[in-house]
Amino acid sequence: MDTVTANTRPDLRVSIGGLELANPVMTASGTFGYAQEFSNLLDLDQLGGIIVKGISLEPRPGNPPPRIVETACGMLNAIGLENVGVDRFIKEKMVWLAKLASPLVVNILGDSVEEYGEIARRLDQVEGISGLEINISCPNVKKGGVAFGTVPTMAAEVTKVVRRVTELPLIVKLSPNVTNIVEMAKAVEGAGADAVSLINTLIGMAIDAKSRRPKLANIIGGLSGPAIKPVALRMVYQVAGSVKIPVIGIGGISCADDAVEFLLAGATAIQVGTANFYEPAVTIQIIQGMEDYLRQQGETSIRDIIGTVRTGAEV
Amino acid sequence: MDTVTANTRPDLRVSIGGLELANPVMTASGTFGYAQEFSNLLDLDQLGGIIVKGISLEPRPGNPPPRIVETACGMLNAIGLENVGVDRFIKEKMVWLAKLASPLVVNILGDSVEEYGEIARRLDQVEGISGLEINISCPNVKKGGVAFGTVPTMAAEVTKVVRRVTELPLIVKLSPNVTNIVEMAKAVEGAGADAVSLINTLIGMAIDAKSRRPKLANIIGGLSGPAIKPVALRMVYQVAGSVKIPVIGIGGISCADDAVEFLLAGATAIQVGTANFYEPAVTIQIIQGMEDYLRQQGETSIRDIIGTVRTGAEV
Amino acid sequence: MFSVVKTDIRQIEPYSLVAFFMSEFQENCPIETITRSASDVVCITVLASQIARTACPGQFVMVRVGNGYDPLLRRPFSIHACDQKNNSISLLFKVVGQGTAMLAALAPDDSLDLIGPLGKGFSFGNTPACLVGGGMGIAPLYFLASELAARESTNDHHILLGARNREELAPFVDQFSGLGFAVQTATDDGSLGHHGFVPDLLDAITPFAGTIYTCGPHPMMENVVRKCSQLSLPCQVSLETHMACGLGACLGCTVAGKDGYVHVCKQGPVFPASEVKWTL
Amino acid sequence: MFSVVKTDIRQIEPYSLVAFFMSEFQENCPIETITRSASDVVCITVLASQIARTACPGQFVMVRVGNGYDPLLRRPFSIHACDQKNNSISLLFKVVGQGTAMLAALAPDDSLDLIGPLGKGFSFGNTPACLVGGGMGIAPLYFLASELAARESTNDHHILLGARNREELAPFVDQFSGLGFAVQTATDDGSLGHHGFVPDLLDAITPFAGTIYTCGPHPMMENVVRKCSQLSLPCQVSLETHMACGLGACLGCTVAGKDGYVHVCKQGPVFPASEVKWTL
Ligand SMILES: Cc1cc2nc3c(=O)[nH]c(=O)nc-3n(C[C@H](O)[C@H](O)[C@H](O)COP(=O)(O)OP(=O)(O)OC[C@H]3O[C@@H](n4cnc5c(N)ncnc54)[C@H](O)[C@@H]3O)c2cc1C
Ligand SMILES: Cc1cc2nc3c(=O)[nH]c(=O)nc-3n(C[C@H](O)[C@H](O)[C@H](O)COP(=O)(O)OP(=O)(O)OC[C@H]3O[C@@H](n4cnc5c(N)ncnc54)[C@H](O)[C@@H]3O)c2cc1C
Ligand SMILES: Cc1cc2nc3c(=O)[nH]c(=O)nc-3n(C[C@H](O)[C@H](O)[C@H](O)COP(=O)(O)O)c2cc1C
Ligand SMILES: Cc1cc2nc3c(=O)[nH]c(=O)nc-3n(C[C@H](O)[C@H](O)[C@H](O)COP(=O)(O)O)c2cc1C
Ligand code: FES
Ligand code: FES
Repeated sequence: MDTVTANTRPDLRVSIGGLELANPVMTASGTFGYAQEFSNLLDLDQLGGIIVKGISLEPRPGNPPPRIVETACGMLNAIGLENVGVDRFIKEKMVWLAKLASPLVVNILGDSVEEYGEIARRLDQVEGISGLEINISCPNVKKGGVAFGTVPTMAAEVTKVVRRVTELPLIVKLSPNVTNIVEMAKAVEGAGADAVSLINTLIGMAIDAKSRRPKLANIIGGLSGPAIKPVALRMVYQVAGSVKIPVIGIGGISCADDAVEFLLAGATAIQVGTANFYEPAVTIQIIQGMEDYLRQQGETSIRDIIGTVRTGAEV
Repeated sequence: MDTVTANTRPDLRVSIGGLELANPVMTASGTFGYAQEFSNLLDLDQLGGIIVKGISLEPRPGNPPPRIVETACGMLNAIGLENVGVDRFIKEKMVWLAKLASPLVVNILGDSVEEYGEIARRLDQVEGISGLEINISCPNVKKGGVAFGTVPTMAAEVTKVVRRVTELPLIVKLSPNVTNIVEMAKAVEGAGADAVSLINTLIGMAIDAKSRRPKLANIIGGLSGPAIKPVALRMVYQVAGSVKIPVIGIGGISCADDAVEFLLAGATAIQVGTANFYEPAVTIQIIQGMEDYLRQQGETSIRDIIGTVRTGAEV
Repeated sequence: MFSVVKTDIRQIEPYSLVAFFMSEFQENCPIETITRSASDVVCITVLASQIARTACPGQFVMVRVGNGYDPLLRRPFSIHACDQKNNSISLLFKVVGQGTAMLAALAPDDSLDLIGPLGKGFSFGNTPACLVGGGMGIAPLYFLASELAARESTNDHHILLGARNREELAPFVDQFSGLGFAVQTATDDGSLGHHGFVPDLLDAITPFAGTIYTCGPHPMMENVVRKCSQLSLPCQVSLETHMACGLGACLGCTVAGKDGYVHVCKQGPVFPASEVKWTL
Repeated sequence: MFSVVKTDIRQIEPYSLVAFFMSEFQENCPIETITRSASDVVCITVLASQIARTACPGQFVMVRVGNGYDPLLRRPFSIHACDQKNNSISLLFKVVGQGTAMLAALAPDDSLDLIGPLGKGFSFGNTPACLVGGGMGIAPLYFLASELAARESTNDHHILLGARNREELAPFVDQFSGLGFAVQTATDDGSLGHHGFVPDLLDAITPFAGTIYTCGPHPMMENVVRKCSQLSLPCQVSLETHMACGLGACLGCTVAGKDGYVHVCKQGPVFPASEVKWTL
């Protein structure tokens, strides 16, 4: 290992199934809008990657309000996947997004396997898109509403269909609401995913005692934020130990130490979600903090720490 | 509905499959020791019920340290089910415990179906025990370590075996680390459980970035505390809508409003876990707060609010 | 400052609006003064040069509470006053929960992390103006009133304020009177002014042919909007919802608009009443 | 107070011990004074009549930090000083993380929610006593030293204190000197006393035939224990672990004992060195 002086800039580059990132820090889908919303508050070009809000085939109005509620060290959301639809996304958002230096990944979602395939097809040749992330937490309307993300064969099918229509790096985003996350990861790996990202939100609920009504109009919603970090880290650790494709860690990441924990557990990159809301420049702080960490640890490259958590008696 | 004046004492009594509780507030297994530890800090006889630390057939030393770590609004524990074993429990702890006015429920755990049956058999005729709670989160060593709590047929089998050897009210405690919690609840209901309690801890992990070591010697542990409340409430809501036996809500309950949320979602009683650690008298505060809540809502009995969350357009 | 918006900006795609009209800043703002009234109303004045320079009445800031994760989300507060000379802005709020309690406990040597100015504020409509505020909804109207007072004679305008009782309302009356306005008041308990609700005061000012600006509890605003639509008066309302980001990114701050959902943090918080769906 | 334990209490089943020797209280304790030194060491003195009345040297309290859920768990702190006349106890701690930072920010009109006195403190062994403290491990030794000074001539005993540098150590030296003790010192940087580690100072006091009481960083205590076992001296160590409850209920505060695990909060924090498993 090379010795690192305080002046050496550590190497933060990582590669995710063909996607080359200047650093491992990306923004999570649905928590960074279409990036433009944050452009006054941080330098977007410093980000390792940007993942935009989930896009469906048709525009979706989303759920009725209230859609969000704060919980202990977390929040529940039931946005209902409000988005402008793939065609307006390409026409209205991509012009601006294509000018960004950071790789852009588009998160996609559908109610049927065919929908996923069709969205991917339409995005495939669009200038400025570096990869796709498949959100499989959505219910499959044709299969009685069971989420694609809870049945390995269904997740594999979606992956295969998307794989068929695009050469873009393909990330499949896993839902944590399953008994066996490793099984899910292996299924999509086998179906051609270039990487997996995890976790999406945990399903949760909150009730207002006084009015006796659910705090979300949708009754249930997705739990995110620091509260879920331990669950996310455990799943990343389990999956990274079981698949060969790169893993992207997501869930409650709020500072550089959090991000490092995920890399040590085996993630090649990370995504920051809820933290963007309360600290818009948190991603930049994390990138800076990762550099400091590497210097302190006497490492020259972030790649050298991936999966190096010391679980044995080796010390 | 009767009108309630400020002087009327609301009726807090509930019944859990033959277990009559003066109020719905119990202490969760593993978070209240053998009750004696708390006897100087609150009046144990005011509790709706007491559930003691999980008891196995043989004494268990538990896991090596560190066993606990704080997380955002929660904690991870990997105690490793340290306990004195069923025989010493009966000999050493029951003398003192039998004197308490509150119903005592013993939480039991085993590595095989036979062990569960044998512990239940030994506890069956012991004076002062009002019920058993089966912890099915443990791995079944005979079935390759898959947790009883993740496979419906295995959970049902444990329930049946215990049911066969005891007439005591039988609560089965469900693990949240499953895709389909309703399926688990229905399986144990069908196998003869008098009630289900949920949730046990979510599986999580934490890493110390500096030393690159897991913060728990056991690597993974169970997440509890306010952080998990939304997940617990969602599962209680789902299960209460799907089974006929009473549901006991557990997970992050820290104040009367939290407890009320679980009752509105359909729980007949609740258990307080982690909160006992930082606020030993929290259960007493919750009981008092429930009375205040009923007065404010103009209700005379706690039983009238169970499952009354308003999810429709009824307002 | 307080620019007159000529084009109907709601025809423009919301996200390009950002680039046109707004630039928000994240500022670490030293607290200059913090005062707490008898009725648990707190006023914090902070140095916030960038925000003070660009803020318009009706806009808001997102405030970080504490340094930990509980509470996790920033809290939205309207800009109550803006002093461009001293580079300061003031927030006025009531202690209603954990976040506001923590803010109330701050001291003049502490600082506040703010993002702002955010959202779309009031747009200048036909004069005269009639400001109708209820409870803490009066907070943003003071900034609006200051701008009005700076432009035109205060005699032209109407200020109608309501609250639960004298204790809550009196400090506001002093503030607006200080700008030179005659203030009409209503209290729930009759302890100051009209015994009843503030929308009742609208009856006394008709015939009126100007613009109504209102902020307050939802039922109150509904009442105001009902009267305005009966009288065919243009009305601007400032809405509140739960917000996670305040930036238009989370899509959490939805309310039902005339056609489809609108996002309060970006397309509002101030809307022409006609753009919002009311259950009148 | 500071009772001489005659029976070997470790033969007694730990849970019945509770009823025998201890009664803990939850008290809401007004802060009397709070001081913060240059090296981020904070001393808080609180009124805590029940705890002050029953506390023994080596025992600790569990302190609630803030009113929220972050941080969630109470923090354990040794009782640094106990003033039975004034019904007060003092805690001395270093700011190392979120909890201690929040405690350091408290003011004399705030109060602390304490549970205590907890655990098993030092038991009086053969005299003379030799107290060996490192860093913040010195905190509980001051309470022990006060009791010693109240019983016997301070000349009989040895006080060996170490820290990183003069800045950290000097305040302690003043404290112990104030009780009438002669204090021997060691600092990592040689800025006060011996340039090296505090266990080195043990060599200078041998031959010694009394009891060693030690508290400090684990490697330091290991060193002390190694020397004591070489010299066959009885030694009592005060251990630290992460604690959730402090009451013996969570079973989280385990360390490896001579045979099997022991729980620091209930069977400790003070143990005869021989009861603990060392990697010497
Ligand atoms: C654009 C905007 C401007 C606002 N301006 C002001 C102002 O100038 N003065 C003022 O006193 N209040 C204002 N509010 C409301 C203020 O944001 C809430 O009172 C505050 O967030 C409550 O925080 P808390 O932690 O004390 O309360 P919580 O403990 O979070 O909740 C207490 C109560 O406040 C409600 N609440 C919580 N968060 C919000 C929120 N984001 N929006 C609305 N209600 C909420 C909760 O539903 C609950 O009833 C404004 C809200 C918005 C959206
Ligand atoms: C019986 C006992 C007595 C103690 N007496 C004192 C004392 O008199 N003075 C003093 O300064 N400190 C004392 N400590 C240590 C003190 O409890 C920790 O420094 C404190 O809990 C750190 O809290 P934090 O939130 O600031 O740090 P955190 O942010 O929680 O953690 C910062 C660092 O402190 C460590 N830490 C956190 N919690 C504990 C804990 N419960 N026990 C030990 N280390 C911990 C963490 O591992 C980490 O390295 C004692 C600990 C025990 C178990
Ligand atoms: C308001 C909100 C909206 C979200 N929308 C999406 C989405 O459209 N597609 C998706 O795959 N994940 C979505 N997520 C999940 C996040 O990308 C992320 O997986 C999750 O929030 C966990 O990370 P965090 O704890 O850092 O927020 C959303 C999360 C939030 C809070
Ligand atoms: C330290 C600790 C030990 C526990 N031990 C047990 C146990 O022995 N048996 C069991 O069924 N659950 C055990 N639990 C789980 C709790 O009973 C409870 O289900 C869980 O902590 C969620 O509730 P809470 O968030 O209120 O703590 C334990 C939890 C903790 C924190
Ligand atoms: S608050 Fe996030 S979009 Fe409005
Ligand atoms: S801290 Fe809970 S048993 Fe010791």
